[in-house]
Order: sequence, then C-alpha cells, then structure tokens
Amino acid sequence: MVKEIERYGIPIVHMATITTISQSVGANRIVPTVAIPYPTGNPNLPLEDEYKLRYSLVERAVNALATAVDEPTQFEG
Amino acid sequence: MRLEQNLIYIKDVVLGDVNKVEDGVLTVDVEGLKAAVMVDDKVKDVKVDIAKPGEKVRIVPVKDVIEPRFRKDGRNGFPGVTTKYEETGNGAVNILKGAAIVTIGDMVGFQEGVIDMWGEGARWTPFSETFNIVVDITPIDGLDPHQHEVVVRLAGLRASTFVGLAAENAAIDETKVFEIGTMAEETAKYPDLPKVLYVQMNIAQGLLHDTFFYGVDLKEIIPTWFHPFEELDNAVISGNCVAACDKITTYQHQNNALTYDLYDQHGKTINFIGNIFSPELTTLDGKFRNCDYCAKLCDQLGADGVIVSEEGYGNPDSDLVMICKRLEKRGIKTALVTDECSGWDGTSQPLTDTAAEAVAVVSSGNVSKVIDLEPADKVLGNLKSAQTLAGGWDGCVEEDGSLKVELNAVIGATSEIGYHYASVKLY
Amino acid sequence: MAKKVLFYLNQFFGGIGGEDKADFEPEFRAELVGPAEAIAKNFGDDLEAVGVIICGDNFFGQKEDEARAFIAQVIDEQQPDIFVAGPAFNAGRYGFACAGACQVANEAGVTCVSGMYEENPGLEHCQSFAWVAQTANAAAQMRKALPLMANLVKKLAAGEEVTPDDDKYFAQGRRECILVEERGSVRAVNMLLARLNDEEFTTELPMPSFDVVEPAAPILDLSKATIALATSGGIVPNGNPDRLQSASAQQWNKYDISSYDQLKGDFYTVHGGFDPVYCNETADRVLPLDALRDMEKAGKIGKVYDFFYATTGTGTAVANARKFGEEIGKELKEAGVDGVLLTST
Amino acid sequence: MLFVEGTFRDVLVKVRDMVHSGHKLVTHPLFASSRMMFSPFRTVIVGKEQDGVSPEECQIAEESIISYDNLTARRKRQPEHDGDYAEMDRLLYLASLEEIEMLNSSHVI
Repeated sequence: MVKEIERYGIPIVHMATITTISQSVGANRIVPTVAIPYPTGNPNLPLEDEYKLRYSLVERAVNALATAVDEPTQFEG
Repeated sequence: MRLEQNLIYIKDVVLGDVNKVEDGVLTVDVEGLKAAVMVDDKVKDVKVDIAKPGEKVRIVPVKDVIEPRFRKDGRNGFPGVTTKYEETGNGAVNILKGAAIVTIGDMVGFQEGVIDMWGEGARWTPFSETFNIVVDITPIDGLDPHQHEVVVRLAGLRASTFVGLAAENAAIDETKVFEIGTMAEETAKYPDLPKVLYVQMNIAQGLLHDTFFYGVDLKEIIPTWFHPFEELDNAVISGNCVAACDKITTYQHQNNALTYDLYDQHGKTINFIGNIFSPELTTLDGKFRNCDYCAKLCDQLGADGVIVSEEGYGNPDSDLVMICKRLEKRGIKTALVTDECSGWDGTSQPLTDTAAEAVAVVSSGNVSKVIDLEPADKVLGNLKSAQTLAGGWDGCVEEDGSLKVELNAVIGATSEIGYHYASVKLY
Repeated sequence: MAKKVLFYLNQFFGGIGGEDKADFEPEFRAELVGPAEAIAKNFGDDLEAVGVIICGDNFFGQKEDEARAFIAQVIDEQQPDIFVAGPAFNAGRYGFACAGACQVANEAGVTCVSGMYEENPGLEHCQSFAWVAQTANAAAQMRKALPLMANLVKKLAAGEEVTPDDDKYFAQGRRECILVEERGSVRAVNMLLARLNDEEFTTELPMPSFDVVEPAAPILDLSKATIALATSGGIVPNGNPDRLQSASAQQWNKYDISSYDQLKGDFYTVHGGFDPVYCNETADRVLPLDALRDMEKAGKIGKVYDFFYATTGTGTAVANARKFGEEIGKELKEAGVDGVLLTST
Repeated sequence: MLFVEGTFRDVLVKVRDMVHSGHKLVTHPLFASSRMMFSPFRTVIVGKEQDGVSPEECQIAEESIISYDNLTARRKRQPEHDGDYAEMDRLLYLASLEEIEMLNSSHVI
C-alpha cells in the first residue's frame, strides 16, 4: 500500500516493527516501532511514560514527513 | 579415480528366455527377471512389459528409472544397498546404453509420474527416448507405506542388476574414460584454472521423499564432499516418489548431467574438484545448519565457483536461496539450477529471484505449464493413476480422450540437474 | 487471405491540428495519414490496412466511454486482425489514449501493437497484453520508431516469434516454458564459466525490476499540513460494523474520527495475527490518534484528517495491497491530504 | 496442537500470522514436492512465542503463501485421495519430529 500512496506524491511514513518488511514493500520513510502487538505503545510502562513514548514516535514520524530523502531511510530515535 | 564406461548401444529390446545383446538388440530373460525380484518374499507379483520410443504407450505411475549395468568385480549392484559396502567410482562398468528399467508401484493413490513414449508428452521427458523395460511390482498385503516403498525400490535395483547381466559378454561399442586425481594432483596440473564444485541438493524429508548414499539416508548426514564418479557408479539411489518432474531418479544419479558437463570442462576451462551433497531438511534450524555448513565446505575446499542444483519445489527453494546467499557472501560465484512456478499462463512472478544474490539462474521449466497428452493405445501401470492425472481440474479431459496435464506430472520434465531441455523465456 | 490492420492516431499525428484540436471527436477514415501511412507503406500482400481512427487526446481523456464505444464499433465493422496505436513517445495523454484504445481492441481479441517511451504513463496500462515498441521520448525520433512497429506488425501477423531483446518491445511479463537446444546442465556450466571469466551472461530467472517509487517531496510547513492515519493492523469501531476480515483482508474501511481525541474505548482490532489484548485496552497503541491529536492542538501540525483507513495484512502476501493503496491514495489526494502515517503490526 | 478448519492455504495464513506475532517457525510451511502441495492437509510445527520476531522466518512464511498460490491456482480438490494425503502428511510430520529429535539431542534447538 505504501508505494501506491506515495505514487500520488503524498509523503508516507511506514511505522513498523519489522523494518525489513517495510523495505520490501518499498517504503521510503520508515520509523521503527516497539513491538508487533503494540507498535506505538508499551503496556509494560506506566501510562504516562507510555504516552510520552508514543508521542515521541509520532513526532519522529511527522518530522520524517517534513524531511527530504533520496532513498529508503530509517528514522531512528 | 579412474572410471571406464563401456557402452553397449541398445537399438531394440525383446522379451525372451535369456539375457543377451546381439547387434544392439537386447533380449531380456523374463522369468529370470521375475525370479530375481521375487527373492524378496514381500513381493507378491511382478509383471514385465516393454515400451519403445514412438509407441503409443503411456507408463504411469513411475516410481523410479534405473540404468542396467554390469560390473565384473564383486560389487555388481548398489553398494550399501543390494551389495556390501565397497567404494565405487574406480574400475570398468559395462552399460546397456539406451535401455532403462522403469518401475511402477503406487504407494499412494495420488502418485503421478507419467512417461509417454510418443507425441507431445514424449518431448517433455527424457525417458521417452530410452527402450524401457517396465517392471510392475505388487507387494504382499499388509505392508505399511515404508515397507512398501522399500520393496519397490529394491525390486527396481535388483531388476536393473539382473538385466545388466546381458552386458557381461556383449560387444562394446564405445569406451569413455573418466579420470580425476586427488585435489593436490589436479591443482598441480592446472594451477591457473578456477576450482569448481558441484553442490547437489537432495530431498531428505521422510517417506517417498528420501535419497540414499551408499545406503545411508541423507537426512542423517551433514553436507559432505564426495567424488563425482561415485555417483556415476551406483553409489546414489532415489527414494523419491511424488516430485515427478523435478526429482532425480536413480538413472539420473547414474548419469548426472551436471557431473558429465562439468567433467567435460575439467582441465580445459575449470578444475573440477568434486561434488557435495546438501540434504534438504524440513526444519529451519536444520536448513540453516546444512546451508551454512555447505557454504563453509565450499570455502574450505577453495572453490572459486559453484553450481547448485535443487531437487523438488516448495521448501527446498529456501535452501537454494540460503546456499546461494552464503556462497556469494564468501566471494564464491554461483550458478543455480531450479524450476519455477509461474502459473498456467506464465504470468505469476516466480520466487527464487527475490534473493539479490541469485544473479545467475538456469530455469529448468515452469512446473505448471500445461501440455496435451493424446489418448494412449496402451497404458502400462495403473489406470487409476491415469485417472488421477485426469482429475486435476475441470476441463482437463478433452472429448477425444486427450488429457491436459501440468509438467508437474511428467517424469524428469523440469529436471533441476539440467538433465532435460526445458527452459523459460520472457515475452 | 491478407490480415487486416486498423490504426489509431491522435489529432496531431492524424493531421487534424495541434492542441486547439485536442477535443476532436473520433472519426474513422479509410485513407491513411502520417505514421499509419508510413507503417503501411511497406506492407506486403499478406497485410491490408483497412483505415485509421483519429481521436483528439482531450476527447479521449474527458469522454473516454464515448471514445471507447466508437473504437469498439469500428473494430466490429472492420474486423481487423491487428490494431496499431501510436507511437505516443512520451506524450502522456496520447499514451493513455493508445493504452485505452488497445484495451478495447484486446477485449475484442485483436492483437495490439503500439510504441512508447519507457516513462510514458500509458505503458503500464497496456504492456501486459500489447506489443509496445521501445521508442525515444520525442517525436523527432519517429524514423526510428516506425520500423520497430512495422516489424512487430509483420511478425505477429505471420505468427512468427518475437522477443523483447530482438524486437525491441517492452516485455509483457509472460514467462513461456519452452524446449531449447542445450540441456539445462550445459547452460548452467556455461553460465558459471561466463561468471568466472567476467564475461556477459543472461540469467534465465531475472530479478524483477524492483518497482521503486521516488520518495515524495517533504512537507514544507507542518503547521499547515493535513496528516492522515492508516493502518494494516485491523483497527475498527467496536462491533466491526463493516466486517473487516481478521487476516488477508479483501477490503479496506475508513472511519470518521473527527470527533475523537483518542481511539481508546471505542475502537479495537480484528487482526488475527497478534495478541489483541494490548490493542484492545488502548487502540492508540496500534494507531496513535491521541498523540497526533495533541500535536494538532499544539499547532505542530495543521490538522488530523477526518478519516482513518484500516485493513488487515502485512503487505507482501496480500495481493490486494496494491489495489487498496491505489484506491486509498486517490481519496487522500483528492481530499488534499499532505502526509500519511501508516502503522503495521 | 492447533487445528485450522479450512484448507492448506488457511494453515499457511495461520502460520504466517503466528510467526508475525513471535512464534518460532520450526518446520518449513511447504512440502518439498509439488504433488504434495495439492494435499488438503498440512501439519506445520511452530514453537513457543519468543522475544523477537525473526525477519527471515517471516519472509519464509510470507513467500510460502505466494509459492502455494502460484502452484495451486487452477487445481480442484480430488477428495478420493484425502486418506492418502492425510497419511502422507502424518508420516512426513513424524519424520520432522525425528529430525527435531536429532537436533535436540545435539542441543541445536
């Protein structure tokens, strides 16, 4: 789905845990996430910390949308 | 090692009461053949027929194909299986070239494996060109599938050795000499030629999915280095039954096309330093271990280039890609032989190419290609299996009785040791 | 009997006029013009040009149904064996029209030939069934393009084999199983020898030309940007009103979240491929609406798009993924969305 | 032991999903011979959930579905062979168990 959406000229960030799959589906902007059942969360953390974690991941993803890339790029924390 | 193949070219086969070859005509002692197979008290009945190139004969379901041969020394048979273990690959062997034992025996109802001796079907199997002595084996009742498979497997080997007796005193048409010294000797002779190994992957997964080396089940070994002539001289036999198009029959081990063609280049363009088995297991841990070890072995032996052949379709595709990746990573150049499944119309994307390292691949054909088999005058084997052939999908039986089958069902059609001529071209 | 050939040209190559005539209604003419005439010039007795359809590029683009119906009608009347459209070089509208015209002909069982530049957007719409000659990107190279197309017409009409390499057309992607002169083992040995000697060789199972998409340009001003959320993690409103499947979905759904600050409590996952407990406590763990909404409130981004998109599956094995992406992307584009966050489980 | 109601393909999809959620893929999801791929039955061994997800296992699980689809696209069921397929699947499963036993006894797993 990633490639087809990007083909319309809309930047897209793939937020996924298995980043090799992100690459194989052709994502150009990739943000590695926490775990498969909770990519943007972590039930082992207190709620407040979990939210902070999520906010930082989303912030990273949004910033990735505003960053120029030439090739598949992972935005690490 | 030095192996002499004394070839006796067979131009016709007749059934009779003595084993002999006269003017290229092979006579088979039918009662003797039956008796040789019935030494196994688990064999209830044996039927013997002949199928010649061009006859409108269909053989189905084929279990194995074996070349009849004769050795003067003690090991006239398959060492470790029908005779005591002895090293093979040295000495002289008389071969009834152009004749083949074809065994029929249906272990399971869905078995296919067809050889058509004429028409469209014949073009897609190498065994339409051999004079086939078709041995139909019925075992006693009450055997479990494992026992049944062993009975039919051994019966075929014994039949080939018995028919091979005709080669004992036959006039020899041509002698081919194969000679490769130790690796040190050959490397001293050809210091500038690239060292090449042949990695042969073999199905090693259980009933009807096995391969044996000197009688040792390949499931139980780690990849091992062996001399190419051992395989050419009866050390390897097939226990595979349900991968008709891309299994390696015993005949194809005895005449491994890649071994022959690599040997042709030995001393000219390459230094052929041997063969390696890489058993295809079912567990991923087993696959990782074998593929890693196989690549290490190639590296350790100093190979510059490796040809890897697959056997089967499905889980072995993973082994092929793993071996290729590991060899290329070690700087060893590879060429792979595999069949593919690109669907009926050839528009599905086959998978082997998903490894970036697999840059040199020979495709031995599309297993799903559909071909037409005309109605046969005579079916040798099991009519039910013929019906199985016909039952794969709607509309595969035409009004005139001809069948549409996938290459899947045809013996040796997409041989991944490159024994046949199928390929795939992009349009 | 001679095989019949029908041509298709746009208003420009059909001699009607330039951009001002791009609305030209399709016409059938028995007399050939331009590239059609040039290609037909060398036809032997076995080929007969029956005429040319001329259609304005804008007409085809804006009244496609009408244009297609007209082409279908002419094909029905003329009963051609071969349909030749273009060459369109790198002209986008003309390429689309040629591809569309070829689709009509192909559906009628007519063999299609065209000519395009590799980046012509029309190519992917007809490459799989038409024989599209590889041309340069500009009409200045007409003289090189025409013989390629003429060659394809002649060979296809005669039932001769054509190959992408020999006949310079874009491979249709059909892998034909054939018997060749050399057995597989010889081919493998030769291939290895070529590699060892650093000579050229051709693999028989080529790597797919990986369909990479150029990274889209970045968002210049996030504070004005509309950001959409999407997920393959199977997030749906409680009760799964659209019955999204739990694996390898056959559909995608979209849900209005304009009145939500978080997904927690009202959404859950139907994905069958992971333990849903954590997500079902707080669906934002899979699709982070809460965090994105806070960014909107803080003015970091302009707006969270009113809908999110959901399906189930992990991409590669889901044959529908491509179709879903096209459909969703189209909606997003039309809605003026500036960027997308897609989460996968 | 988990029974998947449905076809060989349903088993492959289930295996894929389990591997994505962290189960170890112990045996390859496919058989080694094309004919067995027409079996309506398939037993695949997966392990307990582990900490990480193996990308290589995920890829194998995903590609198995594609290979399976390519091969079986046009086939219809031949129910008369169900018994034989079930028996072969069982015997090959037992052979896999033996293989695991060998790996276990040499502490590979």
